[in-house]
Amino acid sequence: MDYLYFPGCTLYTKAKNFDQTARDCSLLLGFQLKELPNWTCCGATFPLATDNIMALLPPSRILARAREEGTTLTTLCSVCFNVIKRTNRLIRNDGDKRDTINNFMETNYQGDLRVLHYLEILKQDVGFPRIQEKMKKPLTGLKAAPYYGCMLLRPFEEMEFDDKEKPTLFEGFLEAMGAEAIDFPYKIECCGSFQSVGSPEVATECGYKILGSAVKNGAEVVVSTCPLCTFNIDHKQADIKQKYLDFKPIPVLYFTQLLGIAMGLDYQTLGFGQNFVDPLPLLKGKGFI
Amino acid sequence: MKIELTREKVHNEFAKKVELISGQNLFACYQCGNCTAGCPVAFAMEVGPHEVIRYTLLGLEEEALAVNTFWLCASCLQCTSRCPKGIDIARVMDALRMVILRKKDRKDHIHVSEFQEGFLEKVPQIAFISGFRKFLS
Amino acid sequence: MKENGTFIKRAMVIGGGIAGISASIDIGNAGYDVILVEKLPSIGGKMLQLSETFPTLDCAQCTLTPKTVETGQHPHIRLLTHSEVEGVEGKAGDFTVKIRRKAAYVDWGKCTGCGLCQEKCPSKKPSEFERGMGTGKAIYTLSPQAVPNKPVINPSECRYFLEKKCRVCEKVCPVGAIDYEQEDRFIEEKVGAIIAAVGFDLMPMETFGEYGYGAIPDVIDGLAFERINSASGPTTGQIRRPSDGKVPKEVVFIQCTGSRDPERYMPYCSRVCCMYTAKHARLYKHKVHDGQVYIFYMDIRSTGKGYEEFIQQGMEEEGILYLRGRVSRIFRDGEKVAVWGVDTLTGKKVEVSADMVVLATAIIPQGEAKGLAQKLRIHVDDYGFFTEAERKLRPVETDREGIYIAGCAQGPKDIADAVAHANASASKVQALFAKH
Amino acid sequence: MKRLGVFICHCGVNIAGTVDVKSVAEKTGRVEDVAHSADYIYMCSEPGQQIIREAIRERGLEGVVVACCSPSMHENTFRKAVKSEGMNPYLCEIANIREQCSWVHQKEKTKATEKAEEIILATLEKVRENEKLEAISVSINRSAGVIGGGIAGMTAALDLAEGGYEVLLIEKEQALGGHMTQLSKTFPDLHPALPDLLAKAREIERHPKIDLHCYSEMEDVKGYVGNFELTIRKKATSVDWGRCNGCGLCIRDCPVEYVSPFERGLGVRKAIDLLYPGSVPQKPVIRRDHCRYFHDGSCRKCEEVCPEKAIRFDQQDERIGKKVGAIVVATGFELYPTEQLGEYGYGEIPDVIDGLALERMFSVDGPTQGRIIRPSDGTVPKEIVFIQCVASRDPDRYMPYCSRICCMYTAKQAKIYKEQVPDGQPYIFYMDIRADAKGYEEFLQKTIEEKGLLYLRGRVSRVFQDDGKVRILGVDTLTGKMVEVAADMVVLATAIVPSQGVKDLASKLRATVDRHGFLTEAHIKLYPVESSTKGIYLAGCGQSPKDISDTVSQASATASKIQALLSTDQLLQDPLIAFVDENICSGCGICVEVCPYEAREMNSRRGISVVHSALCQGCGACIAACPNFACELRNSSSVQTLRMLETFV
Repeated sequence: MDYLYFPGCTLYTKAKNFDQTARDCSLLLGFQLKELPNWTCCGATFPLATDNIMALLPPSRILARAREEGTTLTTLCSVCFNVIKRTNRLIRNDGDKRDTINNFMETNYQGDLRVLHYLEILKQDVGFPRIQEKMKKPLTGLKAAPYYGCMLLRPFEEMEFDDKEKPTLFEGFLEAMGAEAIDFPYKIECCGSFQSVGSPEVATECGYKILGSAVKNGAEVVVSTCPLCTFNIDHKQADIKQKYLDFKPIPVLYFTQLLGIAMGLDYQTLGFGQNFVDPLPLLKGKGFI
Repeated sequence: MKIELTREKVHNEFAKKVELISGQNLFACYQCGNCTAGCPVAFAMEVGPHEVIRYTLLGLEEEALAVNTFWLCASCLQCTSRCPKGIDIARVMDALRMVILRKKDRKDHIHVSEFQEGFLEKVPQIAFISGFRKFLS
Repeated sequence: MKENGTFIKRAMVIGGGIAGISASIDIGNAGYDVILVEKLPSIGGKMLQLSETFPTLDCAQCTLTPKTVETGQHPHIRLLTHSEVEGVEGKAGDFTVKIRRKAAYVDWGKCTGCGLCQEKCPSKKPSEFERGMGTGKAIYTLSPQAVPNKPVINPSECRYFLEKKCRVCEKVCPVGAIDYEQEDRFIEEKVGAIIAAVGFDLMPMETFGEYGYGAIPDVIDGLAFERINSASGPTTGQIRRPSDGKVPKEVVFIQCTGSRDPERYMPYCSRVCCMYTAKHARLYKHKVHDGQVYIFYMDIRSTGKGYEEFIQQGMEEEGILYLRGRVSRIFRDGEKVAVWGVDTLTGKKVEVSADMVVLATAIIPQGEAKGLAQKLRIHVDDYGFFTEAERKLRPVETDREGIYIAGCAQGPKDIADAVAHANASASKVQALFAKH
Repeated sequence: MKRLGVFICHCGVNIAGTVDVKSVAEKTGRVEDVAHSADYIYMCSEPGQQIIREAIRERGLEGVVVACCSPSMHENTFRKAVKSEGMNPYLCEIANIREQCSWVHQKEKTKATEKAEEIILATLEKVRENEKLEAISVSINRSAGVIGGGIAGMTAALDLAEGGYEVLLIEKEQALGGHMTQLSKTFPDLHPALPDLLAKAREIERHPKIDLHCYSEMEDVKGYVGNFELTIRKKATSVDWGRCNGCGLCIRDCPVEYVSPFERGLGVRKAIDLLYPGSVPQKPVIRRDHCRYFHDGSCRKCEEVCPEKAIRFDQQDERIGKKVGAIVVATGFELYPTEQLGEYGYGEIPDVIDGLALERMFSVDGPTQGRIIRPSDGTVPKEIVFIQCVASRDPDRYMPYCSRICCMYTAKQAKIYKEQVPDGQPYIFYMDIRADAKGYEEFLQKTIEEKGLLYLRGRVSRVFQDDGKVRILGVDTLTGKMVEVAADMVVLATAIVPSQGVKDLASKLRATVDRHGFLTEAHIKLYPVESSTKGIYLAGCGQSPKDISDTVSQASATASKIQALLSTDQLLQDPLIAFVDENICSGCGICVEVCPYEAREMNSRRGISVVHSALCQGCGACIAACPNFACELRNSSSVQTLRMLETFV
């Protein structure tokens, strides 16, 4: 079974390791991420101003093109997932906005595409037991804290991804790989998102609260699903260290990197170089590499 | 510290514009403060979201637009998901940004030219795209 | 039973809480026969679980016990406890009600209420009456002062029913009243009028994701706090938190949990929480003088007689801190419970690291209220509260002649209003009987 | 020597938390004539009473002392328990070791334990001398009297009449309905108030079992539960209601107009007029203080024009006596007079009115035919300010309690206002919005959202006239800003206070009122509709402020209690009353004057004083006054009292 795949701008460049590990793991799990031909930018955040039709065009263009290629579209980055899924739902429900968009883009998209996040594919279509079968190196003894962030979960009625206060999908994925999923209260709190551009010190504070809480609850590694969150809680650890002297940095991995380790991929291809804190000492210590 | 309330003040143009852009009815807000209580960046805000909504309702345009509240809002929708009256607070914050960014004299909240050296290379593009959408006119 | 022609002058009251009891006593005192049907093994309803009542801080036992005893001994009132209404046919003056008398596995005829079986029973289960805090036995009465003082075996907790072992209660019973083979029995009663007083329930804490889905041990609801504060409760009245039994020094009370929340839970106000929370806060301060109480509220609703003065006294004399704002989220933070609230009067976000949190959860109709309404063929509103004939001038009647409603089954109200409401429904029954 | 029993209650921790109950039980057990002593966590419960009953049966007890809470709580519970074992109930006495010992000495546990022991020993002294007594049965009058013809009195009267009892309904005004007749619409469904009310009033007027007396007041009451004798003063209406057919010619031609209190100063009435158009009964009354005939005899217009010759200028007040078994007090409420509110202009600012005045404006048959206008210049107000908690929740200066219904009627009035004046702006200054009953919160939030009512959380410190407008100095505590409004009109939600004359009515009925004048109920939670005086019942705002549906519930509740009381034709009275020792009584008569219940008369034939057993309440005034100790109280003789005191000394 092949899936139309929308990588998104950052996964092409600064988060290449995230994209590459996903493609490799998919092959191991028996399905292929078929990149959507000539895709364009997803428009980043879903426009909250009701009269901002123009901002809906980028995601609509992607949906229309994907619909020509197939019936389901998947993405890895939670920001792309959020804006494409919400636009898809808006086009399905809001008749006159659908007509305006279709007239402008001369397309006839009715919103009937199935938009899935990669984790949803692993759970619903592939199934966690399949991962356990194919797994080469179970991550027993690894205390991993899943960090959901905001874009996957909210708005709750539109994303229909998981429970809005106590999500468990990510925990199931980690436990399927034998790791011990660490629950921590900040797993659904915001990382500061694009504030790292406008007010970097606020993003630092958010990053610190999230990592601090994960460490306090016994996490050895934090697992994320979005390059922007990862930047705010991983790369910002330098700024956090300056402000909070007693802070001990902790490795932050994409969930596909962890999947890659479990599937026994050669760790050179998992792109640990791009992670701010090098996870190798921890992974070697646990005997996963 | 003092406001003079009149009919025009209450149904003022500013509040109507914010209601139009956000599509929300500000009169529905019964000032329970759940949004401010749950906001992850409220610690850095001069006034909480519930209070800037109150300013808007009372027609205090200058004061409402002078605070940093909606510039710090990261649209994480924690407030919207918990509002007992079903008001989409994130949309109201966006609307307040739009009121400034769409003003005739259109001044940006951030200036790309002032970024330090190497900043553009460090930060992932998503941050810039969503950031610029929220901060640039 | 005065019966002339076909009109049967006997009333049935469904629900043995304070409303059902008040209505039954009034109809009984007027000389008519009453059948009081109660789902639980004994009467008293939620009031049994209360420690003290506002605004006078009378202990609930002392004010309720004379009423339950009077109902138990009343010549005109027949108690059908541990029973449920299965079906209702007929019209005013000639209702035929089918009642399921649930198997108690104890022959109440023989049983003298000596209590030996309860002492010797080995099983320990979290007692529902104690809101899961105290432990109860498989064979139990709701409280030592239960009326009728007859025990009941809970098959899902009893070793004999689960593993065919034990039978201790049978061995130790001096009058051989234990009967494991007892079956549910069905009886029919003919009555002339019916009062539905099935009371209320509290919205389960599992509903609230933002407050931990009921999984945080030191987050309890109002009734649980009543049990902690009650002399006959699991902690014999000492305020101790459920997780480690320590005396909590920082206690947060959260109002409107599930109430006044049209978007996510119930849009209506549950009316009594402001008062019982203020009472809880004051009772807590009476027992833990150096403790600090925080109450997160939106509007304090103390409208009854002496209520406003009760709340102001609580603020002035016991230093109870009222914070106007909702709590967005609470989560376990090591030993403590982190509370993210706000004080809209200063506009500041407020974070409290509390030892214990008490949620004033919304009042919702009894679980089977909607089913009973179908059986009685009367209307309910969207939440399951019975709909009265006319909101202002006929608050106790329904659209069907001969069927009346009383107490919280019609809508949340405090004990004083429930008693007055129940007496009003009794008055309507007496008027109906007098007319025929 | 009688065999006695002592039973001590823990009352949960209320007693056991302070008094060492076990040691007291053990010590009192050692007294020689105490055959049995026991303690239990809740003596008043079924198992508790079981302990007492078994002890009486097994130990053959002839006297019982129960040490527990106040006798007013459980005296008859325990007397019924001992009676079921055949023991005379009056040989069972209560030793109050809760209110009189443990609750007041919580800090001195050892001394409290000693005191509890002494209280029990003293009560034992009393029981030793107690005689066996039988309750006195008294025949009762199976009818009820209802004072007050508002919605509360009407509901109680109708329920009692439907229950088959004779009802005497007394109303001070000339027509039924009370304040509800002044309302335009009721919250939350905005039904018009008058139609249903007038239907009920007509039902009362026609009901064979209801004896209706409007424009009458209760002047005096004698007797006791079951046998009350009411004296009613029927004020002179100067119109023969029997002959008057309600044609209205007299009203049309009457030259005198005066500002009507019913219209709250916004409308007028003629000197001879109805209470309001369509009132029930539809009968006019001449207001003598306004009528020219009574002023200087210069006008007889109404008499000349009346086709039925029904005018009676010479009519005098009439007094009639009625016997009833029980009385419902449904005297209703007044609003706190705006004249006494200095900070809101002492009632002198024309555009500052109270809630009832606005109701009159909104009423279609009101002075402005339902249109809201500024009293000063008749224009439509565009800026209207509603101020909540005026004189309520104000312990320091006015009333400390909450008047309960103002939040709801203010929201209703604001909604009606917005429907009439779509571009008008209502501001509501409040502290807490109290919309707690069924459907109230939903009505409130929906109205605020749809009508755009601006709720400002904060009190108004001052209102004053400022060039044609009314300036409001208020605050919005949610933004912490002072708020000023130049309003066209201000509506004050003033506090609900008891009607005039309730204090002396209560003293005549020997019912108690609290310091504000609201009638006190026997127990706030469990006997909310009964007064502490037997046979007197309370309904409506006379007991405390409440809305119409709670009033109707309470009124029906009193009807239920009365039907229970009057269902038997015999009533049992306590035998603990005074008696006279004939050989000592010298017939001096001092006791007759001193008795507050007129229960003592001189028997002229035998020259000694006699006790009227049904009237005597056992207060003991005559015993204290009797110069030669000729009379005693049953089971509380002087000997007993002295013996009890010795145990304490």
